[in-house]
Amino acid sequence: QEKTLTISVYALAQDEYKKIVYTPFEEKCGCKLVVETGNSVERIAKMDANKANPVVDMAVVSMADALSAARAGLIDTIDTSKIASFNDLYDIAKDPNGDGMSIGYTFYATSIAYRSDKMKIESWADLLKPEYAAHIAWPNVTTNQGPPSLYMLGLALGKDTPDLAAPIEAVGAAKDDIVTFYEKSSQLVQLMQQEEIWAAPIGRFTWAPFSKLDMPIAWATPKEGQTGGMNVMIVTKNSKNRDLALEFMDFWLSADTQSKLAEALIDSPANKEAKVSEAAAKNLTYGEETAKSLKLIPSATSLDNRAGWLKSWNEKVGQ
Amino acid sequence: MMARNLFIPITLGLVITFLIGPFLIIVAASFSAGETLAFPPQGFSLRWIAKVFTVESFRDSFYMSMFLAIGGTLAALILGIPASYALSRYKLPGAETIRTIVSAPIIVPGIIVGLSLLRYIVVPFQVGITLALFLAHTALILPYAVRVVSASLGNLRSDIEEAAVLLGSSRLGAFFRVVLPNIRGGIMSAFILGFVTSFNQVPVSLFLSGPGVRTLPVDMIAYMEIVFDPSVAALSALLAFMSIGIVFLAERFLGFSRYV
Amino acid sequence: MFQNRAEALALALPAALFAAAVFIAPVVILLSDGFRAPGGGWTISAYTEFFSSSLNQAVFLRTLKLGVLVTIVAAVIGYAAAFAIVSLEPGKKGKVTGLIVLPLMISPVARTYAWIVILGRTGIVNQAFQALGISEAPLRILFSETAIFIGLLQLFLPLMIISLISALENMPKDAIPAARVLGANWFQVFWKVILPLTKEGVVIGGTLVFTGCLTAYITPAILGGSKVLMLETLLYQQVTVSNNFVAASVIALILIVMSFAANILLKRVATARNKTMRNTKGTAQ
Amino acid sequence: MSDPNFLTLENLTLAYGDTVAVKDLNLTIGKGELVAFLGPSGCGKTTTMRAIAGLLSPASGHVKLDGADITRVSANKRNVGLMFQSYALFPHLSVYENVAFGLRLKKTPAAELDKRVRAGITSVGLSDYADRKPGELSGGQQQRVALARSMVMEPKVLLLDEPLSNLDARLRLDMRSELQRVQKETGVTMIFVTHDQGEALSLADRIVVMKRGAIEQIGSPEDIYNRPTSAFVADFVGFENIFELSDGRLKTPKGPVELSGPVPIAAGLAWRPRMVTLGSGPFQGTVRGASFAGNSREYLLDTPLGPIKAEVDAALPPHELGAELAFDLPVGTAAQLSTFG
Amino acid sequence: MSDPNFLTLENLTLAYGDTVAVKDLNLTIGKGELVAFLGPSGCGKTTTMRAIAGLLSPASGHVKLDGADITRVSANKRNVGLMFQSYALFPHLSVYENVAFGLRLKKTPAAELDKRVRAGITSVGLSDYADRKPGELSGGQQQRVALARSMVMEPKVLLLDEPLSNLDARLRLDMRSELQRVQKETGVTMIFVTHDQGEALSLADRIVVMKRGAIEQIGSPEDIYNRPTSAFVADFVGFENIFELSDGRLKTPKGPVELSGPVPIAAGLAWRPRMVTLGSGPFQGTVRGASFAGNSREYLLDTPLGPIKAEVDAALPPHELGAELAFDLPVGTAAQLSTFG
Ligand SMILES: Nc1ncnc2c1ncn2[C@@H]1O[C@H](COP(=O)(O)OP(=O)(O)OP(=O)(O)O)[C@@H](O)[C@H]1O
Ligand SMILES: Nc1ncnc2c1ncn2[C@@H]1O[C@H](COP(=O)(O)OP(=O)(O)OP(=O)(O)O)[C@@H](O)[C@H]1O
Ligand SMILES: NCCCCNCCCN
Ligand SMILES: [Mg+2]
Ligand SMILES: [Mg+2]
Repeated sequence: QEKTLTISVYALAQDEYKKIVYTPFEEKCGCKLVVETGNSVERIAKMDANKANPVVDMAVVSMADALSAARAGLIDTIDTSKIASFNDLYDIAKDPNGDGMSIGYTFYATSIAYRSDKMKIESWADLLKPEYAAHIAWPNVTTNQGPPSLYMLGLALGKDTPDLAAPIEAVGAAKDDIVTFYEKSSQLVQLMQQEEIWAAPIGRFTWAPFSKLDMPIAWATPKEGQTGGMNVMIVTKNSKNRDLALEFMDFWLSADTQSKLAEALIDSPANKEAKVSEAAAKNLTYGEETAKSLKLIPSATSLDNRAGWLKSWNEKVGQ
Repeated sequence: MMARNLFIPITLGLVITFLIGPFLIIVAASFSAGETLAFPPQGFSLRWIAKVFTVESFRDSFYMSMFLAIGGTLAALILGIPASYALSRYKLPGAETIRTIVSAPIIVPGIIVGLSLLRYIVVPFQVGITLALFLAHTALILPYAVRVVSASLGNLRSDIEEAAVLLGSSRLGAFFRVVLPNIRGGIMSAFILGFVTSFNQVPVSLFLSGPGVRTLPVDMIAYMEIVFDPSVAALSALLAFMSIGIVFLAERFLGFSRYV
Repeated sequence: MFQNRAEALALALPAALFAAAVFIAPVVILLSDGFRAPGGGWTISAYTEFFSSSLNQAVFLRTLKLGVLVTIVAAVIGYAAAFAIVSLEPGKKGKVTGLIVLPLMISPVARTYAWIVILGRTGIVNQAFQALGISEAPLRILFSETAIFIGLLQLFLPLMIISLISALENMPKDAIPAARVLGANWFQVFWKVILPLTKEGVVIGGTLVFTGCLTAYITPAILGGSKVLMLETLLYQQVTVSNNFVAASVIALILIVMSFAANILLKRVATARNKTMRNTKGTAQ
Repeated sequence: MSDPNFLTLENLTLAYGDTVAVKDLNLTIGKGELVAFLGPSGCGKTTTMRAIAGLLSPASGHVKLDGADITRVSANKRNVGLMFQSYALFPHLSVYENVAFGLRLKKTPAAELDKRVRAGITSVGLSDYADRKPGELSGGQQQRVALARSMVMEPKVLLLDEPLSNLDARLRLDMRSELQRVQKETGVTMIFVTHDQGEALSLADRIVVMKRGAIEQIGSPEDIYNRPTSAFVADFVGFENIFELSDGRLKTPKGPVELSGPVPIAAGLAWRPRMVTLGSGPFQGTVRGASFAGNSREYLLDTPLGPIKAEVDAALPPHELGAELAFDLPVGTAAQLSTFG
Repeated sequence: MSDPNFLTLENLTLAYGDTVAVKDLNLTIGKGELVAFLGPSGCGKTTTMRAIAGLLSPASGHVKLDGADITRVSANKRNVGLMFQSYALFPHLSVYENVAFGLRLKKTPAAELDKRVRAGITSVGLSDYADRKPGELSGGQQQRVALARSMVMEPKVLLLDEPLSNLDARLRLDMRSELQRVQKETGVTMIFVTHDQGEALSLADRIVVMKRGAIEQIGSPEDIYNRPTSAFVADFVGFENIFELSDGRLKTPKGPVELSGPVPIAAGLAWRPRMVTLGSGPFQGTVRGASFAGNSREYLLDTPLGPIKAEVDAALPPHELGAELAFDLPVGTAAQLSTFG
């Protein structure tokens, strides 16, 4: 009987993944790959429901969600000896949560896309200037870009407590001016094109469509730096296909696969050896230096404060 | 009564403009050359339409959604029409309770439906995701089937059924020959409501998706999470045209406007 | 002819049992979580706690307000539209119904994006307003309660119209003329004859619209710019951010109770005329 | 009438929920008989027909047809036709299809079906309206569609609930002959409800008079019209002058009154206005009212017996209001009532 | 009749889509008049009433009431009452509420409303049924609710579309007097459709006979019944023997026939069966059919003039089928028709 590996991934770019990762892997291992997609929360909820009898063998989630899964006892330590390219990964990708239960496979920078003809962005705090605030979109706290952006704003305001109280307060004060608190980054291109907004904090992976607009849009390098995020791979506890899952991770993390994913502008490589063309590099978050410079919120901080951020956000901004 | 001559076109004009306006924007965008939705559209191109057909995952999820929408609606009608008939024609003890039970699914937030079915049906009974989706969608459509059909049965005089029976028809035959033709409008409405409810259902399907099983709206939302290019508009437009086609076919098939 | 109780049950029970088994049972189990006391036993503390927060109170009221507003407006427009459609000749009726249905098939996300185009600062509406001299500077219609209202109305109006069409269709032919001749103006005809005779339709349509508004997520999120919190948003946050299914079930039950109450209220309103009439007569006797 | 017990209703009690509409009714109708149901509005005529047709299951009692107990036989298997008082036309079907409905169910061959449907439609004068929907017809036209629909079926028993009430006198005569023709040709047993005395008289073999859910009198048209046996029937068929008898004398509001000649043993006596002898007789009355009714003139007299209605030929010279007239209530012609009240 | 032009229909043309139902109709009715519409099924009676009530806007022409052109006034503001042929009761309302409907709209004070509604319900004999829904009533009971509902409104014009067709003769008489009472008390102008000649005769001040969407004759009941001016009306009101005149002679299927006595200048002559002299006269006929109709006997004769219907008193000895009888068509009593065809 043919072996089957069930993976759980983000719903993005599945056609490309299929071409670059899934099909080649199936050919290589002589097994069948079943793919489940969805956002990380609902996929983890399902893993939790199926805890006793896991359906999914391996999943990719955000750093913080990996930690949350680990705390819930849903995942296992990863045997890195089975991953040939482990040592070629950037250091921050090797064990992002420090518990040996996840490996980063891609990361991204988050900064500000803005109309260079309308404004000048030197600091994250510039976005809230009265003359700009009426022309910006800010990520909702529930999105992936929300907390990192607030964190950077906190740095800019010089009040970077883990509860993000000061930046939330500041955003709340400008809430009537701010055009929208976006939920889906996809809408930003639309708003930018309609001149509804001039600037918004975005993840680098959504940069490409902005660059195609017939407008002078720039990627800011604020003095506080850029933030970002990392997606990681995890292995389900009690998975019956652990070895196959590790084999699959090895394949995905290989320089070859990572290069191809980068060329297709899907994932920035976490593998140092991945070769990336100039053109692709321009649209992605690329290079060890960049990786090291990103100011990421530690998973534990984010997990422990998530509910609190939401509460103060709702009070200051949602009212 | 004179006012009526103006009342009808004016009302319909305004309502249709309001309802269809956004759709026109979407159609325009589908054929535009630009990267975003815009009105008036920037240039003309079929590339977004073409792109829809190259996205492979849309195809599988489209089939799944069609199966759920059509299968679920038919199943709900098969369960719902007899129930509404019983509720409006017979003096049934506990009629209100039955009505409440079959109507309940519309008032529960989808996300809760999805979660509870996942936890208490799919996991404990090891029900396949496709079957679970089918059951969930049937349950979600059931209220439309029962209530909308009841609404049109309620006003339909019942002596025509008696007449049909006296002319030699069986009770069932009378139902098909004289009740059904006169409530075709209601059944069409129920079908339409059921179909679109199922076809656009996101929150329930979110939790009831599984390895290899996805519905189209979930897929589309995932696709739009990060990029919104007019291909999604194009897909929407295509789906809308398809739905018109389905309504048209259903009407042909059920012959509803011939009768009402 | 319709006296056989067994026959009636045989017709009605399959649907009822189906809904009870695959739907009501699991949902009730999930919702019961909201009443579980931490140490075992039952409590409603989760609910009292929810309503003790002024934020939650405000969100509750806002959700209620928007739901009620959209439902009422949809009912008013819906009746007019359904009435007009039913008066059309058979051929046209089908086509117009098709047009009414069309927007239902557009992905909710795509549809809200279309509203962004229409309502934006450089959108069609603002252009028209400025051209007509109604406003000087572009109005900020987007990302406000108004935008949510417009979006929800467009989203759910077809449900109302379609529910009403089927109810209006088989109304006794001469009921409206009879009321007219007895001196009823169109408002009274509507209130005293059309409404009671189509109450099934307006109850189902109203419940659909109201419930739809309560549980809409994408439209308020995008068109409201997340500045306007709704109960469903809180529910989503509990599930997707906080992973707190108990809190989520509390909000869910509140939403369900609101929908249910709306359903009952709608039935009341639709039958109110008869009730008060009977009472008046009772006292006059 | 080959089978005198063709249709038998035995102790039939019919109810709508708690409302008893017909109570303990017994009736036997022979094959090929033409029976009229007569009775005041709400007395249970329609209800009885519905029970015969099988649309209403009796609270108790039996319906027997052609030798078989059909009480529990479902309506579609009884071969009983019913024309509804409310017509009950199928709104979605044309006149043609309404009439063809039953024949199609019987799988009548196409050619014969078309022939019979067209004949049916033509016989009720609607050949120009075959393609109309019921909603596009006048009241009388709808009634005729309902009539044609029930007639083309040629059932064992045909029940007609006020089949001609919305038709003008002229058309009604035509339809009457049409009914008679069909009855003669097919030998169908027919029960009809009518409020038109002429119709009952000229069509019916027997008349059943009902009162509050029970049968009051059964008899030939002449029996019913000339020899009512109860005050109720007498009143119903137009005997305006009805008196109770006690000790051979008329009970009147002003005390007992002696009649001339031998008085029969009966509970009461009744005279139609035209049976009152005006101009001569032992009694005196004052003209209080007069009305002209085509052939005749009717007078309302104030008399020691109470108000009396008398009718005379219109050709005779009219009497003034206030005139004093002699009159008689001839015992010989009076209807003798065996029950009073 | 204070205002002889109280209600005026001017060149009224009425259509349902492309079907013209009433064409170029002119009619003037005085205040307080009681007018009957008579005509065959489908001739446009209901349609005309709907136009007067404002439920159908005329394709052309005008409706004027009490001095004002109300052609464009909406139905609810006309103060015209209409009792529908189909009753059109509100199925969701009780009998009481059906009757109270219009008064409530007029904001009638509660006590008065209750008084009038109860009086209305009682006057149609339904006081025991006030709380029933229409679906729980017999056909005649429903018709009476409809009648009461239109009467309690006391409108300027009351249109009754076959108000009594489903009632028995007895009740019909009561309702007739009820209508007369209301008419007398309120002076309402009333138009009613009936197929009962007695009703038209006894109630109407004037009768309007319609034929295919046009008025054929207007006149007093006696005019219409005794002096029809067209073959159509003559036929409609029961003149069974109708002949065209040409050159002073009757046109018959078997050639022209000379009459005895001076012949008036007219397009035709008509005799009711009872106007035919039987037993003597210049003509000979053979009895082909005979029927008994209560008071009278009707004979169908085969004659050189074609078939002739004659009616004689039932008291006279009957003639056998096949008997040869002499008869006359007296010119003096014949109705003179000014138009024929
Ligand atoms: N809704 C309609 N659409 C088309 N034709 C109609 C409609 N209603 C009535 N008609 C036609 O108009 C003509 C006049 O109809 P109307 O109802 O006025 O007749 P009527 O004199 O009242 O007859 P009846 O005595 O049978 O009630 C009829 O030939 C009828 O078929
Ligand atoms: N569905 C019902 N529910 C309750 N009572 C009813 C129902 N139908 C009829 N009745 C009552 O039963 C009695 C008999 O009704 P039925 O219809 O048989 O009268 P009918 O003799 O046909 O009268 P009509 O001449 O007025 O048509 C009436 O008093 C009526 O009110
Ligand atoms: N003259 C206009 C007729 C329209 C009737 N509309 C009834 C619906 C009320 N909302
Ligand atoms: Mg009846
Ligand atoms: Mg009519």
